[in-house]
Amino acid sequence: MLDRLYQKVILEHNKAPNNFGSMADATHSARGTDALCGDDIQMWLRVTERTIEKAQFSGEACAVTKACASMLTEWLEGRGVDEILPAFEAFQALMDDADRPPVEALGQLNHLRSVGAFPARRANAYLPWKTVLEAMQIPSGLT
Amino acid sequence: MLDRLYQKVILEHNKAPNNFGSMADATHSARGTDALCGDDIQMWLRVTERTIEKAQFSGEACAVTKACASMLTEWLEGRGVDEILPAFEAFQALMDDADRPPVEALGQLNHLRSVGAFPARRANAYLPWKTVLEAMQIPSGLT
Amino acid sequence: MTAERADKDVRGLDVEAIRREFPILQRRVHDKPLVYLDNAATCQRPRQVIEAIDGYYRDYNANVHRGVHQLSVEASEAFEAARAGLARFLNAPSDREIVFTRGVTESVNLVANSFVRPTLSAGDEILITHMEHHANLVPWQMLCEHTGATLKVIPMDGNGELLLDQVSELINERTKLVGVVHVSNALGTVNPVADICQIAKDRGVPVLVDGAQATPHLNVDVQALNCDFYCVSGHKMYGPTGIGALWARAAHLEAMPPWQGGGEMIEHVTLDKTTFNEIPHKFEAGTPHIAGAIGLKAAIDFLDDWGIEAIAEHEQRLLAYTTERLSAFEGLRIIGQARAKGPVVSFVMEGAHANDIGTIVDHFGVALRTGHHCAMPAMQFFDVPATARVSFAAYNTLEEVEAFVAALERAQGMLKQ
Amino acid sequence: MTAERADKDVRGLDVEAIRREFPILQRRVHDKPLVYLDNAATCQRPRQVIEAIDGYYRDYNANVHRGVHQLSVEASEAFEAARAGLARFLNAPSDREIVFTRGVTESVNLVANSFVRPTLSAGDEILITHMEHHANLVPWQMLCEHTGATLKVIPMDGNGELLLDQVSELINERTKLVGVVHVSNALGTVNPVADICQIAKDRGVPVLVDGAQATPHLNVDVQALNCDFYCVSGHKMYGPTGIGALWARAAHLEAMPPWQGGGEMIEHVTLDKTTFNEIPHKFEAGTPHIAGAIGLKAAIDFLDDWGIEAIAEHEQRLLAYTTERLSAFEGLRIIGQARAKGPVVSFVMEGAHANDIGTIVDHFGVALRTGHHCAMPAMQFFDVPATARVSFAAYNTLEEVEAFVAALERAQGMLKQ
Ligand SMILES: Cc1ncc(COP(=O)(O)O)c(C=O)c1O
Ligand SMILES: Cc1ncc(COP(=O)(O)O)c(C=O)c1O
Repeated sequence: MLDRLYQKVILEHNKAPNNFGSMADATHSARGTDALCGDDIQMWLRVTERTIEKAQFSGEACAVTKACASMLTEWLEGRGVDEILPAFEAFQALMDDADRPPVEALGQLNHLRSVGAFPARRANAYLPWKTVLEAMQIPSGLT
Repeated sequence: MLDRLYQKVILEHNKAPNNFGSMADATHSARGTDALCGDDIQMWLRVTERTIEKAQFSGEACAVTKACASMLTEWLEGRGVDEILPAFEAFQALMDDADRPPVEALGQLNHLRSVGAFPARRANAYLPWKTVLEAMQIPSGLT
Repeated sequence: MTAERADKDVRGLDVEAIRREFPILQRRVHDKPLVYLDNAATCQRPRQVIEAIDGYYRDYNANVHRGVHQLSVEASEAFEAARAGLARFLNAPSDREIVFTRGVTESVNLVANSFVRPTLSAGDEILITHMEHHANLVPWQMLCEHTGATLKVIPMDGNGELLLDQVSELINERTKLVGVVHVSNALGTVNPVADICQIAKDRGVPVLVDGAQATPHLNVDVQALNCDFYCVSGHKMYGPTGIGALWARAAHLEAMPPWQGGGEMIEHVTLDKTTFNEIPHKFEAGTPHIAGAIGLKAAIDFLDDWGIEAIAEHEQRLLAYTTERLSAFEGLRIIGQARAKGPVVSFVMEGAHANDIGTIVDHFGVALRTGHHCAMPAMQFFDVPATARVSFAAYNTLEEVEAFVAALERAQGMLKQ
Repeated sequence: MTAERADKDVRGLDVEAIRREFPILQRRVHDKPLVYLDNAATCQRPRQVIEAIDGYYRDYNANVHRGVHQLSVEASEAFEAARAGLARFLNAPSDREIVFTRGVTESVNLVANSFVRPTLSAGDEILITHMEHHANLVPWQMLCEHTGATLKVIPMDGNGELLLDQVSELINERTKLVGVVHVSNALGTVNPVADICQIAKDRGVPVLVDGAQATPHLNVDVQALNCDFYCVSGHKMYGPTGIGALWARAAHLEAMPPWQGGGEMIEHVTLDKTTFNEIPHKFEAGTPHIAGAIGLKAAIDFLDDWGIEAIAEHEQRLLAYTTERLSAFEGLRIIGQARAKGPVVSFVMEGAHANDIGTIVDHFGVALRTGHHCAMPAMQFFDVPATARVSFAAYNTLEEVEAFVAALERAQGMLKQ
């Protein structure tokens, strides 16, 4: 179980995250913190006509958050703004049910489903998502 | 045990207390209440040159309080004001130690020692004393 | 669930089976079997509550909400499951609307300090009833004293029923809150809370309900009542001491500033500025009474297992029987004769002070309560210094009522001597 | 007491015997023996505490202070005996100076609202330290925000020691209270509380001490410290959840208005006017956490039985050994290196977030805490987002430290991959 959480792909995203660094020409940005565990990230988006051209993140966080932010920024590029919330909902459903088959549309974010077995860590996997939704001012209904 | 608490002499004082009623020419008076159990008495004293000429009580109270007030008012008559606190201390000591021999000076108040075995009722036996001390403005150190 | 229990609806409550769940009922007092009729003060705890507390301490004791380790995860889940259980029990729309407190007293103080106080000014009014427990009276008095607001009171009649027709006159544009006890601990009266809420809500006035004596005996549905705040004490409903809750509408909780400050209730703290956590955590400063919440959940399960309607039916039978038996006593007066009553009988007896009654029946094993029951204004209304009170729970029996009546006869005889 | 225990002073603490007193230590986590190193968050409970709670519920459960019946008398006596036990444990001059609360958080809020708030004006100052737990920070922030008073801070150095020489400058005629944590839960620092009290008392300023992490590890003597308020949490000192206390000088308690209103804290109530009970009851509104107080008394007995000095000596050995073992880790930095420390080691490790460390070692059975430990300003001072923290109790062993070190090596290896 532990090996699935700290599997190679997640650890690699943690050590060498993609799209890491702040973005000078972002159109949207938000800060996401999880004071409890010390995560403090900023998600950066450049959006043109409701399409995400580029996504980045910066800040400090644990492996789960960093891996998720790294994968999510990759996933976001080229997506429509309206795809985010449904994808997040599918992502949450994955966490809640270990038996659910991978969701193709989520791509490599499927790797993070192993977080579902670690209730204390789910908030980490959700933080990049929630921060993006906040940057785009999309109400997530998640508390 | 119960029979000793509700012994004849106590029940008689309860039913037909001595010195019952308010006193028009009292020099000292105080109200004593025990809100918890509903006792609400007034102790009345007529004092001349630090001698208690007459003591009375009025109000509503349980058998223990009434019997004590009745006996205490009898005891007080003719006593010096300075005798009250030492007598009360002897009375308390009686309550704390069932094996202690009766204290002659307390007279019939010795009957009340059986209250000592009923921790929830001690406050009743102390109330008339405390009220007299308050009427005389003698600090009792008892809370 | 055993077959015995499953058919409880057909043949009523299996009281003997319930009694076996309460270890304390084996106890003897002054060499007599314990007859515990002081349930309105605090009731006894069934095995499953005691074992839930025990189980937490033996198996997964840890602090909640802040840990990644296994024990902490288990403790947090159990703690939040307790919140969810209580929400469901009260039919609250959301778990987020349950704030854990020490009991009704703290719940009322929380509402007084956090909801009412910030907007209360001199001349404003708080409306309560003449039969409130001090818990739903003193906090308002203190607040009124502090702000110059006025405490007004819904009167009652000689049976201990509220004069409902006066409520709408008593509410005006200065009324900031109506506070009402659901079931009076001193008189037994079950108040028409839904009606009062309707009147108040028509005028836009929020209503707080003191549910201390309701949750063990009634099916409480905060949405059906349409109140704004509902206060609960665990120890009155078979749960542990030191735990209770406030249910409040989420919109109120969100608008309310926090009351106590500390860990858990914050989101982010610097020396200069602090942001607060989401509801309900914003109101739960410090380490909560984790074992208490878990025990309370077990108490709710107990009530659900046996069925609160079946319990209430049984208790009403005890109430009716006791009322009838007491009416045979010379000089005995029942204080509180409302048509709808919880299983509480308060009484006074000529020539026998409540305190003496209490002491004497105790020596026959009967535990009842004497005094003002923390409802002194109600005592003043009935012009009695104190009453003796018997109050019932699921495990009481008609035989116990008989034992009490016999002991009371002895008390009367003894004091008459 | 067995012979084994009697000679504890000669040959140190019999840790194996202590371990047998803690049922939870039999537990396995992720198929490994539980290594519980999260004691600063909440420690485990010995059998005698669990049984004291159990015993109350099984044998003499009743409400306190208001009953004449036997159970109520027994419960009241046990409850008041707990108060007396705690008074003695803290060397308080009088039982009347012990107010039961839910824990340190509520104790501080009580002092903030009842002692400080009534006299606090804009421009006044409260002085705390940079290493306070949120419990002794947020209530003062809220109060300052409300009144326009200013919160000032005693700074610390890079080891986590207070700059004592700055204290007298920081105190002035506007300082209304000094608040200081006795032992820091985040850094381990044992603060020179007696010295701070001396400086403050010379200037006539009262001092509140947060004793959450002190009572399980130090012999606390409030008279020797010469403080004004001392705050305690039961669950940090082997006691139950939901119970704690405030010790305060009687003169302060007498001068303070009540904070929460309700039953128990009143003497006489009418609809127009209420008079309050004596101390400490004036501050204990509502039904208290009776089982909690009784359990806390058992925890004090536990500490007395084994001897707090012997326990502390053992814990200091664990602290020294852990500090040494951790110094061998590459990229590991211990946060908080004061000369006098409680048994707490906070650390960060390069390339390994505290949260990930926590999750990984948990899978080897090791429970430690990660995060800000409710001391965010201290985290900000050391410029770390979070730390991992191990903290010890009487039942921990050197073998457990080894198990933790081995698990930490695995975590470091895993995250480095
Ligand atoms: C130093 C310190 N102060 C205060 C507290 C708060 O204690 P409680 O949560 O029991 O109120 C804690 C524990 O969390 C602590 O470690
Ligand atoms: C009607 C009513 N309200 C409030 C309370 C206070 O509850 P607690 O003491 O649990 O805070 C009680 C019990 O004493 C009660 O019976």
